[in-house]
Amino acid sequence: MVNLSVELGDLKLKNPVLTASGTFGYGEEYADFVDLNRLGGFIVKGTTLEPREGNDYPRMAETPSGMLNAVGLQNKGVDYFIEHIYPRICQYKSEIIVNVSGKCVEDYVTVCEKLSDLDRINAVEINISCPNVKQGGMAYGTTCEGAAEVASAVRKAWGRHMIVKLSPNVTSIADIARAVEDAGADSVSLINTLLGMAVDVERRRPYLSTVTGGLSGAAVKPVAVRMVWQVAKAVSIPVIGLGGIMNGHDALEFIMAGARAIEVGTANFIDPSVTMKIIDEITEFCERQGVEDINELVGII
Amino acid sequence: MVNLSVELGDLKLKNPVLTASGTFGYGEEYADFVDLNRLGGFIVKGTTLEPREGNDYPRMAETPSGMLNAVGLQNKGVDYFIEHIYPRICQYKSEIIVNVSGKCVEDYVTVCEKLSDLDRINAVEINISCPNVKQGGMAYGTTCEGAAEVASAVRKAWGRHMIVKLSPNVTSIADIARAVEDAGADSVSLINTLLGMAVDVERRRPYLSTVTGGLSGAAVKPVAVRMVWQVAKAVSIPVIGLGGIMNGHDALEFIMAGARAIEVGTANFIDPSVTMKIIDEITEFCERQGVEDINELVGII
Amino acid sequence: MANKKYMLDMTVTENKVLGSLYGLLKLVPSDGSKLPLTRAGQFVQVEIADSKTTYLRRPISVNYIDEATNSLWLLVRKAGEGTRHLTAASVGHKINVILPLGNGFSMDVKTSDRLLLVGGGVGVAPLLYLGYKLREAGCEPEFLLGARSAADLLMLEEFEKVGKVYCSTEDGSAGEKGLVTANSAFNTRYDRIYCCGPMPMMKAVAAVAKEKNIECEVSLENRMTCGLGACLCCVEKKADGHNVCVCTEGPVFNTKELPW
Amino acid sequence: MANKKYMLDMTVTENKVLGSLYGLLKLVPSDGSKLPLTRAGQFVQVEIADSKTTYLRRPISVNYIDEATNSLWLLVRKAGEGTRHLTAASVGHKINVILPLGNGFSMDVKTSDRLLLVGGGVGVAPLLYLGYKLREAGCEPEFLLGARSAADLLMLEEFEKVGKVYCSTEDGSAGEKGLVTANSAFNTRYDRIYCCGPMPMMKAVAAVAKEKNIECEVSLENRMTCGLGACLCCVEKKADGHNVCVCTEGPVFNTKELPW
Repeated sequence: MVNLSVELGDLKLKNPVLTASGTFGYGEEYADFVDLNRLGGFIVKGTTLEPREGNDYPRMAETPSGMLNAVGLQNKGVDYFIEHIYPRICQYKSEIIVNVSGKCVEDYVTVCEKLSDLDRINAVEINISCPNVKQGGMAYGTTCEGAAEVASAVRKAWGRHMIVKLSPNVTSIADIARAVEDAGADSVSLINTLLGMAVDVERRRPYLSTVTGGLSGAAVKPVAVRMVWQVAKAVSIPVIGLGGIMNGHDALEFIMAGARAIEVGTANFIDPSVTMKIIDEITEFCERQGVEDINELVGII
Repeated sequence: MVNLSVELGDLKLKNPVLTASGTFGYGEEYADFVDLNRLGGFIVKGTTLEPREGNDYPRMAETPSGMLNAVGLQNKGVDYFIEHIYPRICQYKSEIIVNVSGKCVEDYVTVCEKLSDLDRINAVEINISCPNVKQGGMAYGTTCEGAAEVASAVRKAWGRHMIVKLSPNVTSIADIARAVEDAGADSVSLINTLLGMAVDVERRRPYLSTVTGGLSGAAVKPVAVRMVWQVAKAVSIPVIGLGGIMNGHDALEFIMAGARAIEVGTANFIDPSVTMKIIDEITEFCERQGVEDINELVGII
Repeated sequence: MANKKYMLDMTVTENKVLGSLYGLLKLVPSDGSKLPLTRAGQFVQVEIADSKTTYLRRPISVNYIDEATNSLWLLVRKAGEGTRHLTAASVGHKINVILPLGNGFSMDVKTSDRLLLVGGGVGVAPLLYLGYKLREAGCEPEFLLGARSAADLLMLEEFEKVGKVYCSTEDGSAGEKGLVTANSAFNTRYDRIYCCGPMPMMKAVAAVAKEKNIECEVSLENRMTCGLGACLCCVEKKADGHNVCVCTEGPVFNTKELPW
Repeated sequence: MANKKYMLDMTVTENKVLGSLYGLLKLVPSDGSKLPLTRAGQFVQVEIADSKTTYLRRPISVNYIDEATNSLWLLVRKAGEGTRHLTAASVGHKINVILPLGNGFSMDVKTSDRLLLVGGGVGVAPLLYLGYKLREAGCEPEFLLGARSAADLLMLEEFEKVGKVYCSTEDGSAGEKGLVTANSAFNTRYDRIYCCGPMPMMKAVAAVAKEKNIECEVSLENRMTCGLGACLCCVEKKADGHNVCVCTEGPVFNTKELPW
């Protein structure tokens, strides 16, 4: 019997498999394909203080082994989440983590203060890396100062586990990671999407209404694994790895590179049951290689 | 009859299709598959002052729609190029561009001074973005100061066309581009490879002897197109686009995003005749859409 | 309330080529399980395996469900690499399908209602199954099918089995010459119009319906990713200014809900 | 001097399954053109179309060229997704192939030379064509084939058509029990050894050859990209400390050139 449970500091997960924000809705959308109680946890859609309509259509373009999105944090706002969504999903026995976004530092703080009333929310993922919004988002995530500013402000307002989600669109992601660690982050998750673009050559215009968007999917995996490896060597807090994980083998790449937990994102769009398969494949690998505890493999490289 | 000829400042190309350094050897390797005289030009392997053995094997790993390489600028040095290779290839009627690398600024300068004696070499591509060497390489390409230092030093020693090849592993490639423009670059080419990593899960070790390597191939195209679009808007010198171009359609994405010329790289490994097809496909597209001059499409977005 | 969704491996039992642009695939669940209850107007998400250039699933509307043979019919237009791959599937080939998805056309009809089902190009696909369902409900649906020319009028004989068929072709090579909105069918007074086809056609039909104050439902198509309402990529702006997912709130909308 | 290289679409005329791990593909140029002159020990680069997870070509050594049928034989081991895809190719399927690549085994032999061709696992592949070529040159090549067990001894009957065959299996299920280097074949004095197989086996054979001062050529395999000497990925360090491309300077090396 392999032990898959991991600890992100004070946050205990029954297994290292989480779902990435914005790719798994609020969990319910996948209930027909996934046993939500089997997940290590699921990270719900990016939540903001006010409701957001997001960007105009078109918001998606398929690319080689990947996709671009420009959703732009469409959501009904934190109050709606608290009143209407949380009551429905708090039944699930997996960790429910809320991804928090804001256009200014105060927004992040206020959203987290409101979430403090929800006893099933043991962790927030602070998104300072969304490439698809004009204000806030990636602007904070691309400088050590900006990242630290958000992290330390939230730290004062939020007593439970704080994950900070990092942008890969930087020269040194290790520096940003150190900055948020110093600012009080309990863990970091990476990578958010790479800023990309695709052109509809026949119509001579970009595929996305926003011209550029966030690249995700298998295509970005090598960049993500590299950054996880760099960050895991740079900080002492736990690292959550994501970026193009399609199967258990991919998940193990991140774990061996230094990730204590992983998030499955775009793969959910192609196989809505993929998270269950990934848990099974990680287990099989450990059994085959005689690994009794998944933690033995974390950062083995 | 469509006009495909383009001008990179003083450098005239019969068509916008170049081959990327390190993917096309010295041209000869492809002579059985390509009419080298039909190319806009070919950019020969990264050349350094001293011979270099490059990195240890393994140097390559396949990734989703891409590959990682860690060749590390293996080459016989500029003197060998001048004495043994140049005399063989100077017969070709396409522009021959030498990609120049160095571990210090003086190296770049000396190599360019030596190349000045070769009358068929109308341009050099200054590589400040190789991710696979310890000294120099990407170190220069990730700061405006480093990039400008190399560019201005070479500018003094090299009177002909100077292309500076930019690294995508930065927060703002537009800033780097402006810096090298101010330092006297005649054009910029981008993107070099994204720093990536792949793990051999069964053996619990990285696939590459250097752990990390350069990601290229179709997977990186969306990032490359985005950066070309950003840089073309930021500088007034011509932009040469590359990164995952597999066919004429891909080439046109870069051209419409702002590239005056393009480089074909990894695709040469999969279809050694791909450059000829790309020239044909660009021509067909222009004919079909009634474009008389390819320059009409440059930066149309 | 959305019905339960399934992910099934399905086996190709027939692949009929329709002209150079279209293919009709018939699929049965590989494990022999019965196809889930599916409403007319719902769609499926098809995995495109073994295609270097296709990463995501492709949404295809349900053309027909043959309960006798427990088979799903998909009318596919070769729009790109993914759909080209799909139409090339040989008999016996397995394809992974997620179904049923979306809301479907509303069936709150009276047997006395006169119903016109207007389709253009590959947009005729969902109207076949809808026609059968409306007959089951005791109605006598009529079809108005539009296309560039006779060659693009798809599955005509199948529609004629279900009800009266009017045709319009732009070149006049079949039925009346011109756009569907100019077809004499519109001289009749209908109680409801169901429409699926190119956006300009649907908007034109919606305009006619609005002017004549006829209930009109359209089935929208756009660039989808998950098909489950999770990714929020396939949004359409409704009349109230809010973005909704075509994959879950649609693909069928009453044109009153849309800012048309 | 390297011979001219071609990129050809080739049609699968036969695909024989050899156990669970291997496949034997026979291919002919789709346009009917004659196969280019190919030396024993050369290899080809095969494109893997329609595989989501395979991006690059796969290098496969020439197993045999049947001039009578103008067909190329490839013995393929299912090492990963790419080769698995290749071995699944059905008859009539088209595959794009670049050939001939690499240097090949040296043929400067005297008819009186005693030659031992040592192969292990899928490494036996190039030795079949080599055996035929050596017979053409008037020699009587002998084979020493090694494998884990009898089931992994590939194409035995084909080798027996060409010359005497010694076998070694680790479990003793065929031929002599143990490694090839322990085979009684080595009691004979050979003038040259040609070897292809797993690295440990080739190094062991090279050691034996060195000790007995026998000329020894090995065919190396490593991770290749272009196969043309352009990418410099597939390097091997030679005795002189310099990195050379296995795809152009090799795949065949005289063990004297290697730091073994």
